[in-house]
Amino acid sequence: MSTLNLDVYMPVVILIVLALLVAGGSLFLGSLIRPQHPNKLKETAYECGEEPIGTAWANFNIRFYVIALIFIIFDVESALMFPVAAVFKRFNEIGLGGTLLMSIFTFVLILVAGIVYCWKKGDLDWVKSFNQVAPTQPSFGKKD
Amino acid sequence: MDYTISTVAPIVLLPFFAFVINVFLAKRVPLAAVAISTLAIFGSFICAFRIFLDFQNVYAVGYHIHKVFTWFDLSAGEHLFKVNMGIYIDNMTAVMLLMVTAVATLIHVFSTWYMHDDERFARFFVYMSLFTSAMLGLVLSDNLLSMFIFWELMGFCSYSLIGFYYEKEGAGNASMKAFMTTRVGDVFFLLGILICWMIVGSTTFVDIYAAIGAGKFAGSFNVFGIALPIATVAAFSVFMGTMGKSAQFPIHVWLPDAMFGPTPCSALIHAATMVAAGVYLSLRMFPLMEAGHLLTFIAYIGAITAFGAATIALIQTDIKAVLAYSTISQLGYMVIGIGVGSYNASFMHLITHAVFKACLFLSAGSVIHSIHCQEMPQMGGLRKKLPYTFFAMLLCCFAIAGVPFFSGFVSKDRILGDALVLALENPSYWGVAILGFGGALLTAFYMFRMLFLTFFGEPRDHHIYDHAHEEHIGWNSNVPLLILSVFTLGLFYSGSFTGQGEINLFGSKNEWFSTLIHKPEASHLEHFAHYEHEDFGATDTRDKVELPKAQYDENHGMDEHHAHWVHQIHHLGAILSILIAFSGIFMAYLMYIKKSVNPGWWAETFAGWRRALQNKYYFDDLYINKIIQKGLLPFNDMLAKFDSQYYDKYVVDGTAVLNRWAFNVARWFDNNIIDSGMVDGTGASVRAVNLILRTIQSGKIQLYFIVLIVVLGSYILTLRF
Amino acid sequence: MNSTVVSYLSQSNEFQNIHAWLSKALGFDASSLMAFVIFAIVALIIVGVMATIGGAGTYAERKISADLQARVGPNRVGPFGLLQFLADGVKMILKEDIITTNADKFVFNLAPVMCLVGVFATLAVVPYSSGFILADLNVGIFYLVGMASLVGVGVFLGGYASNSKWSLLGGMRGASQIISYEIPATITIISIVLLAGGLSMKTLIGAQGGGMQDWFILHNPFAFIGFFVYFISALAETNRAPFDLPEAESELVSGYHTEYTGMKFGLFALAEYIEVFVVCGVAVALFLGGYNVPFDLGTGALFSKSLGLDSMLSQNIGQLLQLGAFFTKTLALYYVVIWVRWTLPRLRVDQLMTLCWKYLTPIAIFNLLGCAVWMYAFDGKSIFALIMAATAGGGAHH
Amino acid sequence: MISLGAYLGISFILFICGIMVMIARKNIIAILLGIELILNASALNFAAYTKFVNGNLEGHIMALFIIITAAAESAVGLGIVIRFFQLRESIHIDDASTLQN
Amino acid sequence: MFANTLFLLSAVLTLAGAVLVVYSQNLMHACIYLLASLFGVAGLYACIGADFLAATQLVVYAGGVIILMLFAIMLTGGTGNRTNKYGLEKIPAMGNKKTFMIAAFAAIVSALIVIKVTIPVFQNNKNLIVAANAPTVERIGTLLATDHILAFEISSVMLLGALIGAAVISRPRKEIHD
Repeated sequence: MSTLNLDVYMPVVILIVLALLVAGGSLFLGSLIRPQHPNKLKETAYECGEEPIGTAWANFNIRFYVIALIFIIFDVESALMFPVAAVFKRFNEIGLGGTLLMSIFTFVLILVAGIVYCWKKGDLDWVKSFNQVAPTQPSFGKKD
Repeated sequence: MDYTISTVAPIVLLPFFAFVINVFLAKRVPLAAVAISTLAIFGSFICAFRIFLDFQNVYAVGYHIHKVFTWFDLSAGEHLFKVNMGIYIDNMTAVMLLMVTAVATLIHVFSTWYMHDDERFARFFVYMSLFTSAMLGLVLSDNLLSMFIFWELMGFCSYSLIGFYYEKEGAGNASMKAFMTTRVGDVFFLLGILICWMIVGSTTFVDIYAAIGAGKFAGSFNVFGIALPIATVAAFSVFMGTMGKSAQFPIHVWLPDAMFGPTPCSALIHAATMVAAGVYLSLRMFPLMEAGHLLTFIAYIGAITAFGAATIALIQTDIKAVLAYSTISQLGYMVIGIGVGSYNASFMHLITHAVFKACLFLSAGSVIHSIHCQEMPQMGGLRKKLPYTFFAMLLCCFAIAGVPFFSGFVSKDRILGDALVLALENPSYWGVAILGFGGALLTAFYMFRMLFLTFFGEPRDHHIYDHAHEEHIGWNSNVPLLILSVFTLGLFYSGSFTGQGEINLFGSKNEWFSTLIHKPEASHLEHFAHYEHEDFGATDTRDKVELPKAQYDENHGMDEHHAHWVHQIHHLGAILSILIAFSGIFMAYLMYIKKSVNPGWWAETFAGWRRALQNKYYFDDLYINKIIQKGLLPFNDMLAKFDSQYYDKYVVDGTAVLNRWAFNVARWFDNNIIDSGMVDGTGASVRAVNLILRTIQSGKIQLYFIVLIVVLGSYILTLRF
Repeated sequence: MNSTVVSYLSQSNEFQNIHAWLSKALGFDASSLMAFVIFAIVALIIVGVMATIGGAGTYAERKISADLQARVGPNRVGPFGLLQFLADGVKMILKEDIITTNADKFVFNLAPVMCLVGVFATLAVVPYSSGFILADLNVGIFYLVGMASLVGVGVFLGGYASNSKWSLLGGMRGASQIISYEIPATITIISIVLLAGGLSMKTLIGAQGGGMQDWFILHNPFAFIGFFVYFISALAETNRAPFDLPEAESELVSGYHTEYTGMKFGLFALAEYIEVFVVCGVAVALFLGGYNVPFDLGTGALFSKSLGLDSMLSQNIGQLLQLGAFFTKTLALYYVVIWVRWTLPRLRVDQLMTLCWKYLTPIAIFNLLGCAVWMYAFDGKSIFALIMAATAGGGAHH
Repeated sequence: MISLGAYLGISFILFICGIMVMIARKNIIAILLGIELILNASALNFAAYTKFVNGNLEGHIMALFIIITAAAESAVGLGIVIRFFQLRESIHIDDASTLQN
Repeated sequence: MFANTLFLLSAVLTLAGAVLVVYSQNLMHACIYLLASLFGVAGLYACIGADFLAATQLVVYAGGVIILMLFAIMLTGGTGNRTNKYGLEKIPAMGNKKTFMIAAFAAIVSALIVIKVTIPVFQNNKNLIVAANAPTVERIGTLLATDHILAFEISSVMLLGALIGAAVISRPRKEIHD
């Protein structure tokens, strides 16, 4: 088994530092030469030329969360799938491909069941959920 | 003969699986359910027949198969608390298995004809399968506990089948009555099991035998200063189970009412198998009965039942009621057999009775099915319409009446002969012998009364007669009856016609019944301690050749002189029973064919007796009107009266007066001390404690978490490692 | 195992000499130091090139769009307007930096930097050639996926920090779009990993060949579909048209960078253009044979053998050929990206999600399973090898 | 070479920080942040022991599953938080002190 | 040499992130600091040769969990301190002096627990064999496909449960416009 020299991570660190340097450097450079005349109107958030009403940090549609939720599940799934996929070729060469194929199928199909469920329930529909009105949910929320 | 779980288990499991499958199938595909049930029981029959053949080949008394597995084991050191489940097959079990599966198969086949018009055709088979499997499980059980489980399962099936026509008025009550009445016996039976368990530490028959042999039952319970011998208490408790299940006096009242069920179920459950299971239990526990000195009691119970039921049967007009009382009466004979120590004969009577009584019930079912009526006065002359049924019933009546060459004669005569022997030795048994012979006379009379009323003479109700279906031979209508009726011949059970080895047709080899079924006698119970048992799945490795072949013993283990005397007495008894049987038949002939003796005269002369008989000796009246209504309800009323008049008047009102006085004292106390001091103080303290508790139980997760950390910390930080 | 640009250069004698000299002069093993220096230099080169490509990307975009729309495009600064992007860059730096009063200043400053860090970190594993790769990590492609997801965080934070309604909407949309399209892309990558049998870039590319028949895109039908799934997902992940909803001018003004001015906006733009290059490079590496040059010219063995050149020199020539192959393919894809942008109309947000979750993800999962079955059924042979075996009775072409 | 103690020390501090966050914060999401810290500390411990004690990769597998579980946990946990917020318009942990809504 | 540098950088990032998570009074900032801390942990994984774990940490945490948390923060109303119509504190404070004192107490107790438990284990493992750094992807893949196949499959069931459970819990039930 070959050993792993940690030096391979060096470019990663260098590049991250470089990114910080580029960003910081350009901003610093800019701050030396660019004009600096702030006024109140300039520092107001753009809202089609009107005075901004309230703050933008308001509640958001929950569909974003459901999407993120499905995403994280599949993200984790891919984290598990990567090493197994990486060894699939080798397993196939020594004749164990069938069993691994079965386990990959099981694994993926179970997750497909999840996405099928979400599909059926309309979690993947962006528009449809606008029109979904809860039947009788006790709501403490605003009646917007 | 390598018996493993796979050769034995199907006997029980086939009907059980049929039950499980049919539960789901019954509603949707009834015919498939029926077929599955019938095929399953036939499969059991094949297995049982194989076992029977094996035992016949080995032909040794001591041959047995005993396989166990540990169900649960809670033993602690010396104190045994272990329950083994297992199967125990000896010659008796093998015969019993064969009888049960054969009769059940034929009855299943018959039911496919008898019940096929019924709307709950398939459900009937569901119950029948469950029942058969329970009965077979009971027969195979090697211990009292699993026997009890199957026993109760059968009780449930009996309950369901008696109430099968629940639309019919009385069926529900009858099923309830059967269930509740047998419960009386079952409670005692469970008590007996517990006593055995307590004494022996196991409920296996073999262990109990060995324990009896070793004298473990010799002690006595001390209840309120009265010393009760353990063996007697245990034996009585177990025998109460028999009394309940086998409908012995005085808790026989459920069996006649059980005739509300369909006739095939009466044939299987209430004639051939379940009621016989009670006797089977007593036979299994015979050493315990003997050790408990309970045999005389048992014999008298049996004699009273045999005679009393026979007398009631005399005047019944319902064909199934006659058969029901005759069943009770015959069960009484078996119990007499146990009581007089005639183990072998009693068991033989169990088997022969199962066969001919099943046949009788099926014949009665055939009659009922063809004329849709159960009342004998409306029948008559059916001989021409139902020739095959008539033939079967005739043979069975010969058998039950004790006509020579028929099985009933062989078995009943041996019981009565032994009773006579015992009576001559011990005068206290005279009552048993007389009642037994008297019952035999009555049996012959009422059976032929039934036969004559049904099949002979002129049709008394032409409407019914004309509408009766002509009988044709059919594989599921009357072939089962004919098969069963063939086996009412005595030579299948005994090589001789008399059962005494007298007219020996086929050599002593054919006395297999009395040769193989051996009484577990008190004198050599110790050898049961050496009965080895095996785990399930282990194959039988014992060398069969080494077992000595059983030989027919002319003297039955007695010395020559005594045996000779006994034989003499038996001959006397045999002649006496032949005479009695024929005189009974002749009386019936005179009354109902020749009509030279008018039954009406008898009825008028003995009007009081007749009324008593019609009311079944007022047993139902006694139980319901006297014990429950006069005893329990008045007691109830008395309590109520006491409560309302005396208790209320003096105790309650008196207390009120006292209270009123005390109240004044208390008020002062209350106002001054309790309220201001303690109540407010309590409130304050509760508020204080509340503060603590509220803080703890606040629903605030972080607080819980802190408490968790602190507790965990104080635990771990005090540990040393 | 892990080949880096350092391990490539260490084959040369000069490197060994310098190493020996330095170690002697400094008194300790200087390999780490040298590695650091080389890495730093190479990283600087790459960043420079990337910045140039990013800048040139804006120029190319304008020129190509003008071409497509029958306009002239930038033509004032320099010949054919070639220096336009430099002018833009200078303008960015010179613009006033405005932070709105209600903004979350810390996050506002952090967001573009995070985007830039995420994109720059991915450059470490982009395989320009077999030697000229910064670090061939064992988990190469997986690392790339992880680092690229930082961009999503940056976009979201940028939208959030501005405290402007347009920004926030754009940020939310952008983040959810990026994460959504990461799923089909990742699953397609897994199916290619399945074919190649490893996660490192060298394994992935080494399993392919120079000729088109050895590329994974033509390995089997599933991989062929997979390429398009990956490419569409990559477009959406980089917020390129037709998936540029987060910055949809007509409805969201300018999306998550509405409130950004000057160089911070420039950083966002730079990150975006570099990311486009990176995903094109990944697409090339995964599907189009990567840096492989036909007829094994990339190893340089042919030059040293037939022309009798010095081995290092011939290897260098091979590397140059490989670089050429890689950049040609990548820039061709880059062109396609720009072409698509100016050809297709923008999708609606519900169409975007429908495309991702109802078409691409199921297809990607199907492709994954299909690739697995293909691997199992045909022992990993490509469709071309199978045809060759069937027709000529010969073995695989590898 | 960095010793095992260094990694254990880092994971210890991570763990303590997680505990601090879990108890000091009154915002449910912030508490979830603390939980993530604690889970990371444990996963780091597993990985460190793999490196320094036995070298087989059981610890890595364990850490992998910890990461997976953490992801699933935060998905469900945040879902509950959002639902709670819809009902109560609050994500104060002390408002979540009753079993019924 | 570089290993130590990497370790130091990662450790500083991790610890600084963690400490800032504790002291930040802004939830969004705390979340970003957590991201930094998780990045540092990824670096630590890289230091111990767990390259796959490091990448997983990046993919799952940086790409997944943090995004999810940011979304959840946005969905629960950003970071402003306001009260809703019931007078409840809508977005609660990030704790105050009192809670931090309690937290410090709890932290000290739990620190004692950890030290008490860890020290014997640590001392019993003094002579440690340090495994060489080696690529782990293939070995982890092999382990997942052989020894831990059940855990691998069951984790998919767990993920399915989490997906369905969370989707059911957080499904929109009233009309919301964005």
